[in-house]
Amino acid sequence: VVGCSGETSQGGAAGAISFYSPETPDMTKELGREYEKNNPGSRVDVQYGGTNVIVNRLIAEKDNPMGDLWYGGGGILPFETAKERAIITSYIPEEIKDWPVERNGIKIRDENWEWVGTEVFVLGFIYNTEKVKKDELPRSWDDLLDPRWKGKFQMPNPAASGTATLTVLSRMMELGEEEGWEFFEKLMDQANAMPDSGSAPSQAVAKGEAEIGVAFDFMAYEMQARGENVDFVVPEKTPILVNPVSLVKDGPNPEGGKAFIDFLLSEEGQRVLADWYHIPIREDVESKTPLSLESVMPHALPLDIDWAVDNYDRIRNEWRSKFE
Amino acid sequence: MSRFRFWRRWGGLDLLRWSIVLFFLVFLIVPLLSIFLVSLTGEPVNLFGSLVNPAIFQSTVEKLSGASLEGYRDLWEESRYFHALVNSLKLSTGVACWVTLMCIPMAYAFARTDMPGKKWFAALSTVPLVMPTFIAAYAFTLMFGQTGWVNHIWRALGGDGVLFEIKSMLGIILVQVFFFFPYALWPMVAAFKAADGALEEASRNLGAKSGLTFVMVTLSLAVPGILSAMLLVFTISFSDFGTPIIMAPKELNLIVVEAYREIAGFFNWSGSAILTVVMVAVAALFFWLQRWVIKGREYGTISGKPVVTRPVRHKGALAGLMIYTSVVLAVPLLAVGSIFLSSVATTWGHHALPNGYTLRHYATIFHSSTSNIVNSLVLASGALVLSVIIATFISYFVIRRGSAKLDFLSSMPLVVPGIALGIALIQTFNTAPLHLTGTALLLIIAYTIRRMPYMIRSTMGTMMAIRKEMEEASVNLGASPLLAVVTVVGPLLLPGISAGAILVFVTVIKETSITILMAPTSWAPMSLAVFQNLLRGEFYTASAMSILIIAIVVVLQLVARRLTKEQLY
Amino acid sequence: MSVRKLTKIFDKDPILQDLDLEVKEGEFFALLGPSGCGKTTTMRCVAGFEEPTEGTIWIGGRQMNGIPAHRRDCGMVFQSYALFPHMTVFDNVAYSLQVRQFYRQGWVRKWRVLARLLHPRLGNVSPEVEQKVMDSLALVELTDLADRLPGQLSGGQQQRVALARAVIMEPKLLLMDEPLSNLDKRLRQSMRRMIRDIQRKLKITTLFVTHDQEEAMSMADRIAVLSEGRLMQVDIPTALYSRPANPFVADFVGSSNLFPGEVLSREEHGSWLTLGNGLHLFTSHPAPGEAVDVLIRPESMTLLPGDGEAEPGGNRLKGRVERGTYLGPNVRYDIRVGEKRLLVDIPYKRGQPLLSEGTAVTLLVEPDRVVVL
Amino acid sequence: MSVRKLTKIFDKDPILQDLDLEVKEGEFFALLGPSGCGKTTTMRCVAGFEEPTEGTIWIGGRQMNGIPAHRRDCGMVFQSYALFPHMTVFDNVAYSLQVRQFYRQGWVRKWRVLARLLHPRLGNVSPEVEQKVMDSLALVELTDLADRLPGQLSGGQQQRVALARAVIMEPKLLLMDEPLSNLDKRLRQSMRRMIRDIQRKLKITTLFVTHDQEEAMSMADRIAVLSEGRLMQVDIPTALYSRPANPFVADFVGSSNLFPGEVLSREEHGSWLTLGNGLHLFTSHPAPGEAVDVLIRPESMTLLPGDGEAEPGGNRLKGRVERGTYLGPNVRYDIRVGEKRLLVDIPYKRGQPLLSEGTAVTLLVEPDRVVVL
Ligand SMILES: Nc1ncnc2c1ncn2[C@@H]1O[C@H](COP(=O)(O)OP(=O)(O)OP(=O)(O)O)[C@@H](O)[C@H]1O
Ligand SMILES: Nc1ncnc2c1ncn2[C@@H]1O[C@H](COP(=O)(O)OP(=O)(O)OP(=O)(O)O)[C@@H](O)[C@H]1O
Ligand SMILES: [Fe+3]
Ligand SMILES: [Mg+2]
Ligand SMILES: [Mg+2]
Repeated sequence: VVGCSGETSQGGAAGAISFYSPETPDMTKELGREYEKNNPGSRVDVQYGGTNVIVNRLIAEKDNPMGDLWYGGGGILPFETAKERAIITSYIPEEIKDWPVERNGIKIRDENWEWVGTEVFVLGFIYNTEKVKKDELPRSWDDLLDPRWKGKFQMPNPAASGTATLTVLSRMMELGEEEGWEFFEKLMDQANAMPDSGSAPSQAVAKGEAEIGVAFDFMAYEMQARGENVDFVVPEKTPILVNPVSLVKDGPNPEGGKAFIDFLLSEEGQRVLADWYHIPIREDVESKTPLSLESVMPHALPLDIDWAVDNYDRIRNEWRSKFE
Repeated sequence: MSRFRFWRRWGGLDLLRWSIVLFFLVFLIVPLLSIFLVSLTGEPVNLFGSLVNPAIFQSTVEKLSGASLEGYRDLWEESRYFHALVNSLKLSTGVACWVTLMCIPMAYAFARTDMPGKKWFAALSTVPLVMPTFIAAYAFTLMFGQTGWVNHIWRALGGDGVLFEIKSMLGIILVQVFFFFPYALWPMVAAFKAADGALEEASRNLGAKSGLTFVMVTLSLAVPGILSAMLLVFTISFSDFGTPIIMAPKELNLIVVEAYREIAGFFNWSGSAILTVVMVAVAALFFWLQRWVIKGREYGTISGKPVVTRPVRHKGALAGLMIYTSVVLAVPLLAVGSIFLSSVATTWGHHALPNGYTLRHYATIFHSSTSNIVNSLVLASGALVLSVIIATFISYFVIRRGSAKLDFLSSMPLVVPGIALGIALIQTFNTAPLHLTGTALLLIIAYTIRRMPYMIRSTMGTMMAIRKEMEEASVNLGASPLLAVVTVVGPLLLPGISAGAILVFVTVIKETSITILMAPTSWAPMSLAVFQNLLRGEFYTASAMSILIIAIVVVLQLVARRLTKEQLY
Repeated sequence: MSVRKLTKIFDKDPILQDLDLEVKEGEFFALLGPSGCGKTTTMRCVAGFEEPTEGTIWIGGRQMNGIPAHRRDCGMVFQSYALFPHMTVFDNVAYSLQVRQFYRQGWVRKWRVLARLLHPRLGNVSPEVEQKVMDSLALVELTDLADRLPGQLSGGQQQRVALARAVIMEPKLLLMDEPLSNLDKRLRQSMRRMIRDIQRKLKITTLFVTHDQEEAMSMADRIAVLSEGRLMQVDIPTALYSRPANPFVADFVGSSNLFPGEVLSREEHGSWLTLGNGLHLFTSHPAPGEAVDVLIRPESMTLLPGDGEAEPGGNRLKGRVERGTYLGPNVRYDIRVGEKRLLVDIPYKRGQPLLSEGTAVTLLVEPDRVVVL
Repeated sequence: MSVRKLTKIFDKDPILQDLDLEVKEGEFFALLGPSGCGKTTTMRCVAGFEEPTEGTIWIGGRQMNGIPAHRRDCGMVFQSYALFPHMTVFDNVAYSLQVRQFYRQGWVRKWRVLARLLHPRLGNVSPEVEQKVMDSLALVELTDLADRLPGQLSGGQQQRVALARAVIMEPKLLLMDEPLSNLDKRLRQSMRRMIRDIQRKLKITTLFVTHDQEEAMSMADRIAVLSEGRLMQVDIPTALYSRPANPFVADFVGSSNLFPGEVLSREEHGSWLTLGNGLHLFTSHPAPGEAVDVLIRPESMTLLPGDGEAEPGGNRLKGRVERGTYLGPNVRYDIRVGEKRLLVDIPYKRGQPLLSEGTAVTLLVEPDRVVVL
């Protein structure tokens, strides 16, 4: 083996853990530090990259995996793909072994524990508080078709962004395909751009390039915290799903990986997430976001994840052939 | 000539040639081959691994048995891909032509005049290179977006709406033109450097005014260099996805973006692999075209009867060139200005200027990323050294020994999307026998392979200008061809080399796509930090970071110029 | 064409100093001088490629300082031929005509010309131009290489292209910097004739640099001899050869025997000179002063075997053959006389062997062939 | 050094055809031939820069085909000097020595040498090298330009640098392609002497290309005359001049009067020839056939005023002066005799004016000076 950047191959919870995550690096690093504090001697090696990069990397390393665990991906869809690709494996954390698959309509873990949710994401609208008055705000997805938003709306391109695909799929489930497509035909006329990067619409809204855009709750609140004039609306019926963590198949240090998952679900772990405006999966942890599980649950749109997974590629292809 | 005699003939040089070929074989061809296989199997295959590890060999065989051409069939059925290809070609050709025309006067000014402030202009005109295309696009939004300050001014002046719609083909072209032009500028400067003053004198003596002389002699002689610069810009624009990802209007689709989406959105390796293969094919076509055009145009102008070429001092001309250069540079520099504003902005809403000012972002990066800076410099230098050596010899082999394959080989990375190359490298080197994934070495090699073409383009331009007698003389005086190249051709190549050096160094510093995939945490460079911030939409910090990078590069360049009185400009 | 007080200084060392040249309308004027004396520099100043550090340059009565090279209308043959490597021989020669066309034509045809200038396949030259070019290529005997690139030519061929390229434009002033240096004797002679004829026909004032003074002698109306950037002498060839102004010229123009001498006595028909240790010579020329330089051209002596009673009269110098070399039509002997070594040229007689080293001989010099400087 | 059946073909037209040359150890061998006849090409083949299309090349008894140029150890002076523009004169000349040092030295000093080769400031040369270089610069009279860049030199100076650079390495075989073409007579003579002395001292076999046959004659042991890639004649200078193998050589080596003639009658001491319309000549040489070429060297005739009763004997040709040109020591007259035009060289007599055009004269030719080919 030609010298690998100082990877001490001594395993276990107190060993070196390589931690893949697309979530905010500052947050993941903080998680790493917390873990190291709790497990003296351990070293958490945070590998950052966009969701796609991480997944692709996992695939590329399949023959000789380098990562131990993978946390986050803007929802569960990437993890579902990962299951097919056989790059993640099941692990049942002791603390939550009695979790059901679903909790009030939201799937919180994989049937056979290939992933478990760590927090809740809400898909909704980010808007520019200087340009949009409270009373104009859209209540539902349909309200987006209001002429008010013509040329002032942005959403990521489903062809590239998981966030956007989720939007599309959810509408399809809600309206059925024909109407669903009609809806998006119209919606596309409203949009003034459809960037590939998932965070671009939020950015555009903050800058005033657009007035309203599709985003996850925490993006909006993080920006707000940074002082941007943006806020977030939770539509009436909207996809709400968990952001999972899972163990990488045949990782170099499975024990460490498992230990870290446990930590993520532990109170300390959850608190870190909460401090970054995420909605923790554990009700007993207080979060900084104005939202909470109770407050968002009523908006939850029942998601048929299996249908989503099955039709993921098809819908997306249809999208591309329709809108490109 | 029989292999045996061939060997006797070229000795050490030949050894070198083969080792270079080997280098590309291992670090480029095999990875790309595996990509190609992926385009058939849709799954990663590890070729080297298969050689030593029976288990991997097994899985490889299984995957290959599942190979099929259906991906390619779909490709033909999908008219979308075809449109994408056409769009991309339009875009890149447009950009290439525009950039070339725009650069000719500047290149001449740098190469052949005493234009006042040359040094600074030169240093500044590398700035656009430093900005990751995402940032560049972002900067343009800050300027020309609906709420961009330019449009604020525009409306203030009584215009309505926007100067032009930035999320459009035009927008993309503009960004690419103004941020890619240095790629062409430096090789062209080198090309003009190589021209022989005596020829211009002859032309003027035969009655041609300076203008005509320029077109007839100076320009015509620079044609090979200019063409290869043009090709360079073409491929760069062809394979750039940073700009379109942010600026593409929803109806415009480009092949590189398609490829990116296949892999980013669908994890559809076969799809993106296929598109990559297509892109490489297209590039191959253009290379062939270029070689065909400049075939037999490799006239030596650096002759054995040297004549000193005096720089042009004509007042009017200088003034003109100076103004022109400033105007061209103004655009990217204003963009940098905007980035700077956003780097000191608390936030920047829809107003012309930020809502408030702060140094917080700089504090953040200095606190968090000092090590990244060091890493960047080390890595970049490593890649630089490697590039200089390899590029010099490659352009020698290509021009003198006419080994077109080496030319194409070394230039392929230009069109292989960074992410594809990165993945290919990871999957090839993540097991024995060559377990390099996650090492700085592989990172440097990757940088080299990906960025060296820039240097080769510019060294080849110069190489063509060197008369054969030069090295013949040296060989005749007892130097082996190898030594001849090192002691005679090398120094004469200097303009080309230093031109390329700037490109390589700067672009390595900003390189993202490879970095994201391959940089081990212990070696994370600046570009990675920038990208992380970008991806999380933390544009202010990203801006601060870019400004920092720009500053560093500019300073380094001035220093370098101080140290080596290099003759580039 | 004239040059007044021309001075040129390259990074501090003066290359040309107060050079004054008057070339008459239509004159064929040769610049002669040792390598590095400033011939090319002079030409470059005249052509407008070097700014004179001082002094003025006049062509056809107009002062030229500051006038750009392309408006001076003086064709130049560069010492380093400076052929355009990207143009065929034909296009190289056609260049000046094409350029002229370009400036004269209206826009439409302008572009045609330009296109052709850019690439032969993009257009073709007007018949008259073609005619002229082929003619002048014929003059330099290169008709069948018209389509070659300069890189594919031999040295001499390149030089001839440069020559054709310069003369075809029929300039007011023709500057030629060693235009024949790479040509063999026969070709050189026909080229000389050609240049001369063209020059006479068109009355082109011509400034001609050569390193070969036979060439200068045979072609030029007048010759200027330079040395280290200074003018030594300007005169017609015969005068230059037989009445050199100073030892340098004497020595430079043709090989010579040159010795310091002193005047012993003056008589009505001339004076007696001594070259030291018993070498006495009588000259029929007036001696300028007491200490003089004595010049005897090698061919102005006759070589007699032994002590040569055979022929009476003239100065007689006894000596021994040191070596004989063969110079085509002549034989050159180095003869040692006392400590002095004299060069003697005598016409080669067929079949007659060279005198062997050490042979005793007598040199016969007519008084009027003993030149005093 | 020898060349057997050398043939070189550039894109289909044969430049050299079945060329056979035998150069003896330590011999000074000159290549003579009109411009474009293949001299440079021959040299490039020998030096190893061109692959012969056919034929073999031998140096010091070893066959050289396929041996890389840098292992042939033959110094070459390029016709286009091929100086390294980025190195000073000094470094240009030092190059070969430095290279040798580089190969000889141990690793440590290797790098020192290499550094110096790359840039003067990066190191300095060993004293002995410095010494040698300065010496050979002195030989070519360039000592004080050692630190200049070639671009700052005059043509002749550049050429001398090229010369010094080639001879300093004291190669087994020295190839010189018109090494003196840009030098003035005096310099050329001293250079000739220098080359000759070095060559003699070191017994370097030398292949010398020149366009100036006087040069060839005075320097070479043997001379080969080429024409259009074919070998015309190889011989020692005098033989070449007085007994040329064919009209081409006769004409090329020295100017000549050459006419087709026929044998009228053969007598014991020679034979009568006619050049047509009443021009009869008696030659003392055996005539090879009926139709022959008749060669009369310009200097082998005497010019008599009027119908020249003054001197009896020899062949007499009556004619008129067409023009007289002045060639330093000699005067050359073009004399029209019937339709024929003859060149006549006669030694210049001081003070005696040129015969004016149209003067009637008689040419006197001894029978043994009428050469029959
Ligand atoms: N690269 C080439 N391609 C085609 N023809 C060539 C090439 N190089 C030389 N020739 C031709 O080969 C012939 C011989 O060239 P070479 O240089 O040997 O002549 P040369 O004897 O050296 O003449 P000169 O005395 O003028 O230098 C010339 O007619 C020239 O045009
Ligand atoms: N660019 C330059 N910088 C410095 N010195 C120069 C430059 N060009 C020429 N010289 C010097 O000026 C002097 C005259 O050069 P020039 O070329 O006029 O000589 P020349 O008479 O043409 O000699 P040749 O007959 O050898 O060509 C030479 O000593 C040369 O070294
Ligand atoms: Fe990139
Ligand atoms: Mg000169
Ligand atoms: Mg030659």
